[in-house]
Order: sequence, then structure tokens, then C-alpha cells
Amino acid sequence: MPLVLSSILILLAGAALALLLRAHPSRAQAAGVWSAAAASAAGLFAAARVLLTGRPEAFSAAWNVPLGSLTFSLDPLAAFFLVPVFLLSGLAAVYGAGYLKAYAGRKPLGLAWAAFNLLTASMAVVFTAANAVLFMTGWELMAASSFLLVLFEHEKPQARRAGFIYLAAGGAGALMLLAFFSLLAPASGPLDFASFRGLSGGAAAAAFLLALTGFGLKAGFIPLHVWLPEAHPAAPSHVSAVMSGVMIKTGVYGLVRALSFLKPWPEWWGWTVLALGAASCLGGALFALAQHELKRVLAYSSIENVGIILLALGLGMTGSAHGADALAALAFAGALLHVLNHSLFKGLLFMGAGSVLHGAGTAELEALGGLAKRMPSTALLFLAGSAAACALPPFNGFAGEFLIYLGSFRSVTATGPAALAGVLAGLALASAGALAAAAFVRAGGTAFLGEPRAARTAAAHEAGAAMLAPMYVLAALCLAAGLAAPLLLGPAAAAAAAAFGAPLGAAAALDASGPLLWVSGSGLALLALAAAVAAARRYCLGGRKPAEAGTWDCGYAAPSPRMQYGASSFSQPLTDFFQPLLRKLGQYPVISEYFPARASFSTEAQAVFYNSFYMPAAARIRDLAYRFSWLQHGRLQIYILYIVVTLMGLLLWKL
Amino acid sequence: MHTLAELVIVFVILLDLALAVTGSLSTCIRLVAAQGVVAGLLPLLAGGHFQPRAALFAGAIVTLKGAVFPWLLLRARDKSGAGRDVEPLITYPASVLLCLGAFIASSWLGSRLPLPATGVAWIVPASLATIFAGFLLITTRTKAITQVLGYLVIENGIYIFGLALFVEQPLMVELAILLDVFVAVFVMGIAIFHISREFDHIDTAELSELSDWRRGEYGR
Amino acid sequence: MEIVKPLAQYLAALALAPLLPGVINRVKAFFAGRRGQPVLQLYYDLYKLSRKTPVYSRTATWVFRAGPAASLAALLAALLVLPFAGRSAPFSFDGDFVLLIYLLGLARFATVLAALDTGSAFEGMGASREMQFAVFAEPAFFLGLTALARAGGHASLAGMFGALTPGIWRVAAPVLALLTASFFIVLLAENSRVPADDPNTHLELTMIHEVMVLDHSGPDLACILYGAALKLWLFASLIACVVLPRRTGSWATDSALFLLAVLGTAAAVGVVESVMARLRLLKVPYMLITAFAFSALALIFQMSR
Amino acid sequence: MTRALILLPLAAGALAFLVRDDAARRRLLLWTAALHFLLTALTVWGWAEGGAGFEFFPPGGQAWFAYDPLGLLFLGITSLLFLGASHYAVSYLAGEKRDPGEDAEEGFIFNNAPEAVFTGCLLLFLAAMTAVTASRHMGLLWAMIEATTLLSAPLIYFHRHKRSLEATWKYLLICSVGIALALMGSLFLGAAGLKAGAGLDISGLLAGAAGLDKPLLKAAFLFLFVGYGTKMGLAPFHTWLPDAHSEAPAVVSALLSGALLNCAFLGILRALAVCSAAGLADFAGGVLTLFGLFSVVTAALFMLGQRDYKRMLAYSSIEHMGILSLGAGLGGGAMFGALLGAVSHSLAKAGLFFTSGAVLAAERTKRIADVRGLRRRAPLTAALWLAGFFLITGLPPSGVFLSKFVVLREAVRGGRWWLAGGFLFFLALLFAGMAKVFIQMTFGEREPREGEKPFAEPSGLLLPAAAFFALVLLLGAWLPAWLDSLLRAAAAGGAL
Repeated sequence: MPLVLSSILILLAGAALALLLRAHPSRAQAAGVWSAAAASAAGLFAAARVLLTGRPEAFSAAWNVPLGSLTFSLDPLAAFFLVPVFLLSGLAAVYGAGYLKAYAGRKPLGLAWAAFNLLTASMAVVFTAANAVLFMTGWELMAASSFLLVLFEHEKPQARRAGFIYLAAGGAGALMLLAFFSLLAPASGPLDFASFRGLSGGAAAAAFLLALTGFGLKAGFIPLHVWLPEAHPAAPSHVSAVMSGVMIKTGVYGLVRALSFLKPWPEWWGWTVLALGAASCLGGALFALAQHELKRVLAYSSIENVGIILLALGLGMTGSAHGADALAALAFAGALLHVLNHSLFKGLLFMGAGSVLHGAGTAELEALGGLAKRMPSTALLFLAGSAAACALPPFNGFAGEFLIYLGSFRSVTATGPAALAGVLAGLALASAGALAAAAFVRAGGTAFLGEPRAARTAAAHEAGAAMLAPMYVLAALCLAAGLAAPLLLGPAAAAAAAAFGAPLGAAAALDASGPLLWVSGSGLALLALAAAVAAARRYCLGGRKPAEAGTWDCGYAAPSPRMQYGASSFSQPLTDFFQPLLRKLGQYPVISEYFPARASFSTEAQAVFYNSFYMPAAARIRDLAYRFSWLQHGRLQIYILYIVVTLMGLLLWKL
Repeated sequence: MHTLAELVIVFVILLDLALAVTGSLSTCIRLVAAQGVVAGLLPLLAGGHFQPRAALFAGAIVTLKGAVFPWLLLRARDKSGAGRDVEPLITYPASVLLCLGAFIASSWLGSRLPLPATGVAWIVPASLATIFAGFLLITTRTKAITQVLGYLVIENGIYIFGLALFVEQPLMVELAILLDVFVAVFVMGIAIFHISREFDHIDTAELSELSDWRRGEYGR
Repeated sequence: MEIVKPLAQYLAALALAPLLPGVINRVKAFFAGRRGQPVLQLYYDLYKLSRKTPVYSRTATWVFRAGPAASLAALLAALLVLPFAGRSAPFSFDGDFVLLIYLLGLARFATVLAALDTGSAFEGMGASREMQFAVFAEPAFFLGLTALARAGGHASLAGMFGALTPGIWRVAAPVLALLTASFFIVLLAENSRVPADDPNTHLELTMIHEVMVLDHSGPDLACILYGAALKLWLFASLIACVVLPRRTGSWATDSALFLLAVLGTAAAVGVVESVMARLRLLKVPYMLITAFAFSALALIFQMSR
Repeated sequence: MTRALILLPLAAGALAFLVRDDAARRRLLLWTAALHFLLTALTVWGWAEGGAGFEFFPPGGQAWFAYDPLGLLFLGITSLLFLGASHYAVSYLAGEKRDPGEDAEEGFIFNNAPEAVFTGCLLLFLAAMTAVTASRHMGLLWAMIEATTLLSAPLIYFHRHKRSLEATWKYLLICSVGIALALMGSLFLGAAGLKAGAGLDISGLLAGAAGLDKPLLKAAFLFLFVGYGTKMGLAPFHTWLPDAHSEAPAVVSALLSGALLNCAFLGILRALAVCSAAGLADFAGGVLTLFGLFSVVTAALFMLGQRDYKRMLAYSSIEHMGILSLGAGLGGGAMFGALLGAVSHSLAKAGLFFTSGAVLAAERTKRIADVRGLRRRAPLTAALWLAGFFLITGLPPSGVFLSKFVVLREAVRGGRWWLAGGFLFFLALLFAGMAKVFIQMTFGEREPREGEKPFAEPSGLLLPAAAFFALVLLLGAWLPAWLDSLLRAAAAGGAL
């Protein structure tokens, strides 16, 4: 525990130092990066130790604020979430050192690094806090620091819009959480997690719904996701990586913690979570398919993956409600494993997108193309990350999802209503997987393959070593975590056991390690087979030099880059099919002449939930508020009338 | 003696009604002054035995409300060039009806609030009615000056209640309260001067620029 | 022997897979009244292609060159978990069919990326359609296998096919029939056969799979053709396992029967291809949704049984 | 000590009218504020040393001015706030002297009130507020609160133009009328105690609470509530507040919001204490809770689409007064939250008003729509502006956060679901409404206006704001033990 606390302190000191040195951007940057790296190393060590030994650590001190106490606890669950925090933050800091170089002199780098370190520190606080006031302090500082980072390029209107939506969503969520903790609060004394009272009936249901919305607003599942596709692309890419990779997981963590306070769970809770998870993973993948900007694709993919995690949680809860602990244990372990996996590959992908943005100047898919030639490393890493995100073996994405599938089959082959949950979970997972594959093939293919679609992106350049090194590390970790999944199962199960008790945790390790070993084995076999095929191909070529030619375009002599399939044309069959859900806006050419000279066609993905629900709701509320604005119309007489009428009413009513 | 006090109270209520129907500004000012004088004399009438301190205090009130305030307000009226009429926002019959409604409500409230240890009946209804009459003056008349008058009527109502009750108060408190009222009227008078200078007249309809009303920006 | 057998089965599958396209072609030729290609034509083609020097587009990168090999490797790995004649595959574990589905996904991923790498309008089109159909085919396939898992009470392919007996056909014929139909439709779509696709025309705008590989040549094309054969084998043997539950205890007999069933499936494909016209492209998703409905129905029957 | 606390600003105020030299007068203001703060600190220190049983008046005696923990708390806020305000005022007045005002909205030139009047009224205002916090007699309390109204009216009318006159007039009339009702309430309170001979002395009332006449006490509370509630700015009696706050100079707005509203709240708390002692806690609490929530709702509705940033801050004050009222009404632990909220809100809001003065100096407009990219023109001001937003909306660590949390917990614990739900919903609306404004003003590109000179950020205006924000932050991060016990003692005395 001292190690984690000291790493938090290092981060805070780094933040302060970066702020003090803001007049010297390079020094401020050095302070930020080095403190982040040092803190990450210390924190990673501490978290790994807890995970390996399984012994929770704790720290407690009095805190002179009402309801507060400085109680920290590092149990396996917290440690399991802390690993990606420190891992990704450390790597993102290194990446950021390269990424932000281009902004030196134009942007306040000292402030950016202070905010970044504060963000990391506050996430560490969130995962280790065992007191509601402390937790909320970490939670809100996390929101505030990331808000500043979202507004890093505040001269762009969409960044300000994103900042507003993000802040408003965060504020609403935080209020829910205050109510949630108030419900659990003991009769007196500080609101330590250990002293929370048990709830039942309506109070428990209220607490569950508050936690689900409050934490859900941070986790970003549908329909509480609207801030996510706005905010994540707006932030600098290393921050997007941290936000998408770990920050939204604080919502998942919170939900898991909250559920641990509220056991036993009624069945409908499980179904609710399951349904939200299914909606989120399907919707996230579908919306990712319709986006035109690389980082937005990734943001929607984050929604999808949070949905997968939620789906697994819901499956586990439903199973647990029916006494199928083995099933639940598998699902929970799968959920946690996916938390780790997602942070690895999503971090990698956002860094890749950042390199594109950095090298080509834009991340608009319709302007990109052919980057694999100019940015070979980035292309390789991004495509590897894509494969991981599509849960393709041998990468890590598959291992986590496999556990969830396994859980769903356990329930399928079992009897009772849990079977239905299993079927639905598996089906949602499979469908989302296919959609996600389409989305990633589209994004990666359009950005990196073929020919550049715009002149300005033809001169793209590869990212520097500071940016590539963290990406290589993450890609290697993605592969390693895929091949060594059985090793990760133990910690994941221990984390689940720490949250939900032994029956829902430890059993998973015994039950799933066999199939997981096979998965690793087949991953290795796949690699071996690939090597064999490659060798055979090399043998067949026998040293002959392949000939070069233009792309065969079915006889057309002068193919041009503009004839390539673009991102929107690639997804058009699918997005058309799902148009009722996607409601993309389009402009279609009307051809009226025999020899039309030019025609243009454009589609635009819209933020369906935001535009169709939140915006009208907000407009309705604003309209109502404007109606009420008549009350403050400026006439003194009427103002005094308010006083008389109220007084009269009070006297008549209360006397 | 109590009968006399009760007669005075009836007179006060009649003054309220008169205020509701009077259209002339100067009459209004004089009615308020008369009401103030009556209110100031009420403790002497109801008290029974003579106390020098009470007499002194009553004298101060009578001077203030009977002489100083009318003089101040009439001067303000002349200086600001306000017209002779009170310019009500509602018709006079409506004013009277509202006034009567206030009396009914006040008497109901008075029945709910029996005062202990006082021989004078109708104290609570009369003072409440006067307060509401003051509010009527403020809310249904346009001119700034009538609003000051309304404030004074409210003050009268409160005095009727307080002075008739013999709530024993330290002299300093009573003087402080009196001073406050005096300063309030004085400051309001100054403000009226400023208003007439800035706006050319003292119709408060002009005084409604500060507003949050988003007229026409909703319901579309 | 128990270690060698699965390996031998695996090698047999690798060796026999290129037969299936030949069988289909012969059936089609029969219906058309022609003699047709030799059954072993694909073997000759593969040999010929492996000796050729490939031609690469100047647009293409390493992705294009790695694509066919990666795709073939994925399919080879997928075959590792495929039971042969209802017997255990080399790799057999709970949930192995998920691995199978995702390995097919990996193969598709590699092929599609390679197609996009050429920058050709046609190959992009094919890639787009391939991904589109996968979105519909995958859930149908998955749901079918889930139903099978439910029917057999096992979560591994070997387990579920092992538990499949003629008895189950007697009890739950509708379920198995629906599943067979569903799998068959998925087979047609995934292997780009009529009515989803037409493997004979290479230059039509209706093309899906074949147009994606237009630019490949030499050993790369060999990889792709061989991979396609493996994929066909994979689906055909799944269908064979359902249609023909194990009967005898003899390995040799079982294998022979199984082979017959696989070839029969191929022949059925040929028949369908001969008697049906290709669907309009927009209708293909509906066909796959039908498969999905079949699978779902089968599952519902099975769960309420 | 108490006498010195009141007499010092009184004398200084009288003196200020006579001093001719501007610099000397400003020094007088600053020194008086500092001395007053020192005296206050000594008083608080004396209380802390004396412990919980410390009292300034003989239990049976008739002290007019004396301090109990509740009064002491509000004295501390007032004095601290005035110290910051005087620091601000000195540099503000110097700036106004240099280039007297051009109207921000319409561009006409206007005059300012004589500086001597302004400073004198400021000091007398302090004297009146000090007397309010010290008053032990309900009649005296009333007189002093009315005095604050009358003394602050000239302060609001510092800029001599139409709109500030309108605001002053409304302030004067609405508050005077409201306060008159409070006098009626005080008299009712006296009437309720006639039989028991309780008088209007607070100690006497508390001691004889059991013998008070209940219907009259209820009437007294309602009149006092409406009266002081008008002054406190609870909806629907708040109508004067946005006007006065937006038209007064920033320093006056800060004092109005941070100190004056609290004084009125103190009046309500005194009445609440008597009611609680007489066993009418539920009745009084119900009224406070209802209007507290209504104030939050009103503030939220007017926050959306607000066009003037000083008015926005004023509505935020209404919101916080609502929270204070809600906390006081819920009672129990929430009273502590309300008092902590009073302290934090005063500091944070005063800091925000100070900053708004700097914003106005930088941009020469109060219209939100016309302020963009403040970061470009005045980076320090912008940073403070944003910090103030986070603190006032209750982002931890901040005293405001703790007070909201405590109040909310009390509402939830009491099983008041609808109350808690409504409270949360409108708090969220308020947060969103304010966030929009602050983001729009602080960030973005800024087009320099014609003939605009670079803006030198006035440290005299920003320093008090920064200091107050730091204090609010500190309140949320580490509540000093003495303040904690003062708050507890005040809460216990307030709710009894």
C-alpha cells in the first residue's frame, strides 16, 4: 500500500512541478513524463504483488472532513484494475512526450502534463479509495482533469461541445453517486466502504439503479454513452488512450464494487445489466461502422467493449441469481479479463490513431489511404491492434471473450432460465463480433491500405521512436496476453472473488483453465502454421523476384485513387440495412441529364441518441425554463405580489 | 376606554377602504398621514393609564407620520412632477373588492390567532387588513410614490399591532425601528428624485428594463 | 495410436479437401450435359500455380502478400478443431467451436485486408460485401452450433457430435433438419456458391469472394484456392456430422461413410448450383436471415423440449 | 470586544465621510477591515480557548449584543469577506478614478457616486452586519437587518445610471416591504410570549419556549420566514436579487451575496431555533425545506439560457440559499452541512464576483454571448473563473461539495425520496447550465475588438479571489478542528 500511495504522491508532485515549470515547456514535459513513468513502475509493482500473493493491503488515517476518512484498500479487485492504469498511463506518458512535441509553443504543455498526471493519480485514488468522500474526490478530480485535457484544443468548436457534454454527463453521474453513497451510509461516522449498511427491497433497487446510471455514465454504455464519442476524439491521443483504455473502466469498477455492496442480486438486475450490455455491444459496433473519423470509430468500439464487459456481468448476475455459481464465476472472470485486454488493445489503437493524426494531419477516413507505405510500423501495429479488438486469435481479445462464451455455454447446456441468458449473451457477443470486425477492417483498410485519397495525406510521415516504442510494447503485450491467457485467469478470478466472494471467483480458475490452455495452444499452433505456410510460399517462390504492375482493374487502363472504395462505400450495404437505427444523413445525387458532368454524394453519421433523445429533451427543458422566465419580467408590482400571495397562502395553509 | 380604541380601529379600517378608492395622490398622502397619527395615538387610548415614556414615543410617531412624511412625500411629488392621479392598474371597484377580500381573510386569520391578555378586539384583523391594504397600494398602482405610501401603510398596520399589544421593548429597540423607518422613507424619497431625473417621470412601468424574460423565444 | 489417429484424420482432410470443388463441377457439368473438368482439376491447378511467379501491384504492400498465407494458416488451424467422422479432432475442448468461428473470422480478416490493399474499386466492393454477409452468417452459424450444443449437452464439437446418435434423429428430427438447412445455407454463402454468389464469373459487379482475389497470382492464389477448398470441406463435414450420426464402432467404416456424406454434401451444392439462379444481391442478407431463423427455431425447439 | 467590533466600523464609516483625501480614505478602509478581522479572530480564538461552554453574556441578563457560536460563525464569514472586499475595493476604486465608467451595455458615459459616500456606506454596512451577527434581541436584529438594506442601497447605486437606479429601487422597496413583514413576525413572537413573559430577547425566548403560544408562534415564524427570506433571496421572494447583483459593482455584489444574505439567514435560523425549542421543528423545517427546494428549482430554470454572467452568479446564490434553507429545514446532520455551505458559498461566491469584476474590466461587457476566449485576453482571470466554477458547483475537494453531500445524505436518510430526487435533478440542470456558460466564456478563439489595448490583469482584484478559492479548497480538503467544533456548536445551537 505505501508503494501505491507513494506513486500517487509522485504523480501529484509531478503535476505540481509541471505546473510550476509551465514557462519552460520542455522541462515541464520532462517533469510530467518522468514522474508518470516512475509512479507507474512503483504502482505496477505494488499491484502485481497483491495480485500474485492475493493478500490485500490497506491504509487508514483520520481525515478531518465530515463523513470522510483517508481509508485506502488495495484488494485483488483494485489491484486488477490498477495494473492497466499504471501500465497504460506510463506508456501513454512516453508516447505523449513524442506526441505533444508538435504543440510546443502553441499550447500550454505544463498545464497539459499537470492535468495528465492528476488524471492518473485520481484514477489510482478511485481504485484504492475505501471511503465515499475520498472516492468521490478522486472521481471528480478525474473528471475535472480529463475535462481540461478534452479542451486541449479548445479553439475547435467541437472540442468545446465535447467538453460541455462530458462535463454535464460527469456532473449528473457524480450526483447519482452521491445519492447512491447516501443510501448506503451508516447511521453515523465516516462513510467507509467497510461500514456500509446492507439494503433490501426498494432501497436496494434504488441503490442499484443509481449505481448503474451513475457509474454507467462514466463507463459509457448505451444509452448513457453520448459524451464518449465526443470527448475521446477531442483529447490528445495519448489521453484518449488513457481515457478509453482505463478511465471508462472506473465506471465498470464502480459498478462491480457497488454490486459487491448490494448482494444478493434479484434476478431482474442481472437481466437489466445483460440487456444494457447487449444493446451497448451491438450498438457500439454498429455505430463504429458508420463513423468517418478514426478516433470516433475507436470511441464507439470502446462502447462496444464496455458493453461486452457489462454483458458478462449481467450473465454472471443472472446465473448467480439462479444458483449457477460456476457459470457466474466464468462470466465474471471473463468480464475482468476483458477489462484488462481492452485497455491493452484500445490503448494501442488510440496511439495508432494518434500517430496517423500526427503523421498525416487528419484522421478523417475519407482523406486517408495508403499509409502502410509511409508509416509501416504504425500500420502493422494498428492492424495487430485491430485484430485484437476483433477478438481474433491469437491476440488477447479472444481470450476474454472466450471465457464469456464459455460461461454462456455452461448456462446453455444447463437447465433453467439462465439458459436463455446464456443464449442471448452468446448471440449478442457473436453478432457484435462480426460487426466489429467489419468496422475495424473498414477503418484499418481505408486508412492504411490502397492509395491516399487526398493530396495532403500523401506526404504523411512515420511517428518517432518515443511514440512507436510504447505501441510496440502494447502490441507485444496484446499477443502475450493472448498466448498466456491461462496465467491471467488466476488473478482475474481472484479479483472476482475479492468482489463477490469465493464461490463466484476461485471456481472459475479450475473450470476454465483447461479450455484456456487449449486456446493458448491453438494460438501457438496458428503461429506455427503461419510460419509453415510462409516457409512453403518462400520455397515455392524459390528466390524468383515477383513482377510489379499496376492494380488489375478489370481492364480499365487508368485507375485513380478516387476510384477506390472509400470508408462510407465500404460500409454502405450494412449501414443501409441498419438505417432505421443509424439514421445517417445523406445527400444523394439526382441525375437528370444524359451526360452528367459532376455529381456528389455524401453521408454523415449522426449521434443518434444525442440528436434523437438528449437534444430534444434538453430543448424541451430549455423551452420550459424560458416559459418560466416570464416570472422575472421586471415589474416591481408583480414581484411584491409574489410575496403577498405566498404569505397569504402560507398563512391560510399552515395556520 | 376600550370602546374608544375599538372605534379607532374601525376608523383605521375605513381609512384602508378610503385609500383603495381615492384617485388623488395628495389625498392619498393625507390619508396615510391620518392613519399614521391614529395608529400612533392608539396606545394612549387603549393603555388606560398615562405613561410619560409612551406619551413621548407616541408624540414622536405622530410628528413623524403626521408631519414629516407627508411633507417629504408632497415635496417629492411636486419635485418629480408627478401627476395628480394615482393611476391604478385595476379599476377602483376592483380595488375595493380586493380590499374587502383582504378584510375577510384577515378576520379569518384573526380568529385563528387569539391574542392573550389584551382587551382590545379586532387588533389582529385590523393590522393584517392594513398590511394587505398597503400591499394593494403597492401592487396595483403605477407610481413610485404610491409604492412608498403602500410601504407606509404596511408600517402603520404593524404599528397598530405592536403598539396596541404593549409588548414591552427596550427603548433603544423602538427608537432603532423608528429610525429605520424614517431613513427608509428618506432614502426612498431620494431615490424618487433620482428616478424622476433619470426617467423624466416616476411611473414604474419604465423601471422594468432589468428582466430575464425571454419573450417570444419559447413554444416553437 | 490414439495420438496418430486424429493426426491422420487431419492430414486426410487436408489431402481430400480439393476434391470437393471437383465434385461440384462434375455435378454441374452433368446437369449441363457436359463432360466437365477432371475431378482432380484443383490439384493440377494448385501445382501449376505454386510454380508460377507472382505479379504484385505497385500499390500493394506487405499486407497484400501476407494476406493469403495468413488466411490459409487460419483455415489450417480451424481444421485442427474439426471432428472427423464424429471423432475427436487433434484439438478438442469446451467451446472449441468459438475458436473455429473466430479462426474463420481471422481468415476473412486477412483476405479482406489484402483485397483493400490493392486499392482497386472492384476488390473493395468484394471486401465490403464479404464483411456484410459475414455479419449475417456468423450469428446464424453460431446459433446453430449453440443449438447443437444444447442438443448434445456438450460444449465441444467432438462432444456434441459424439453425443449425436440416430436416436436423436428419431426424437428431434425437426431440430436437426432445421440445423442442416441452416448450415447448408451458411455453407453456400460462406463459400461463395450460388445463390449467394457465382464462382464462375470473375468480372461481374455481383461478385463477392472471387473479385477480392483478382489481383492475386502464383503461390498466393494457390493459397487462396486451397483455403477455399478447406473451408468448403469444413462446412461440408459439419453437415455430414449432423446428417450422419455415427453408427458403427469401426473407424474405417465410419470414415468411409463420413467421406461419402461429405462428398454428398458437395454434390448437393452442385445440384443447387445447377437448378437455381443467383439471388439478387440485396436478397442475400434475407437468405442468411432465413438461416438465422432456422437456427433460432431449432434452438427454441430444443430448449422447450 | 463586541462593542469594539461594532463601534470600530461605525466610527470609521463616519470618519470616511469627512476625509477628503482619496488615498487616506482607502487606507482607512483597509485598516479598519484588517483591524475588524483581527478583533474577530481574537473573538473566535477566545471562544475556541474557552471551549464549548463559552458565552459572552450572563445567562439571565439582558445583553443586547453578544456572541453565541452561531453569531460568531457568521461574524467570522462577514469579517473575512469584508477584508477581501476592502482589498478589492481599494484597487477597484483607484481604477474607477483613473478612467470612470463608460456603460458596458449602451456606451453612454455615467458618473460614479462620490467615493467618500461609497466608502462610508461600505464601512457602516459592515457595522450593521456585525451588529446583526451580535444581536441578542429579535427587535434589534430586525432593526439591524433593515439598516443593512438601507446602507447597502447607496452602494448598489454607485454607478449612476438608469439600470443601477432601477435595481436599487427594486432592492430598496422589495427588501423594505419584506423586512416589514419580519417586524410583524417579531411582534407576533412577542405576542406569543406575552403569557409566558418571554419578551423578545433570544435567550429569554429559548428559555421560555415551552410556554409560547403555538398558533401565534407559527404565525410569527411564517412572517419572519417570508420577511427574512425576502432578504435572503429565497424564491419566490428573490426577484430583487439578480437585478441588484448584476448592477452593483462587483465588490458590492460579493458582499451582498457572501455576507448580507447570510445575515438574513441568521435571522431565519434564530426563528427556527425558537420554533425547535417550542417543539415546532417539523412545522418550521417543512416550510424551510419546501422553499429551499423551490429556490433550487427556480435557480435552475433561470440558469438555463442565462445571458448575463453576473445575473448567472446571482441565480447561483439563490440556489445556494435554497440549499442552506433545505439543510436547515432537514435538521439533524444537515444543519451542519448548511452552515458549512454558508461558509463555503460565501467565500466561493465572493471570489467569483471578484473575478467577474476582472472579467468585466477585461471585456467591458456583462453579456455572456460577447465573452469568448477569455483565456487569450486574461489567462489568470480565466483560470480563476474556471476554478471558481468548479468550486461553486461542488467539485471536491471543496467545502461546497461536502455541504451538498451532507445535506443530500440527510435527505436520503430521512427517506425523503422525492425531495432528494428533485434536488438532484435540478442540481444537475444547474451544473449543466453553468458549465455551458463557463466553457463558452473561458475557451475558444477570441477576435480582438477595434482599438482594444492589451489587458493588464489587476492583481488587486484577483488576489482576494485566489485567496478565497484556496480557502474553499482547504475547507474541502482539511476542515480545521476549531472550525469543525465551531460549526458543530453553531449547528447544535441553531437547531437545538
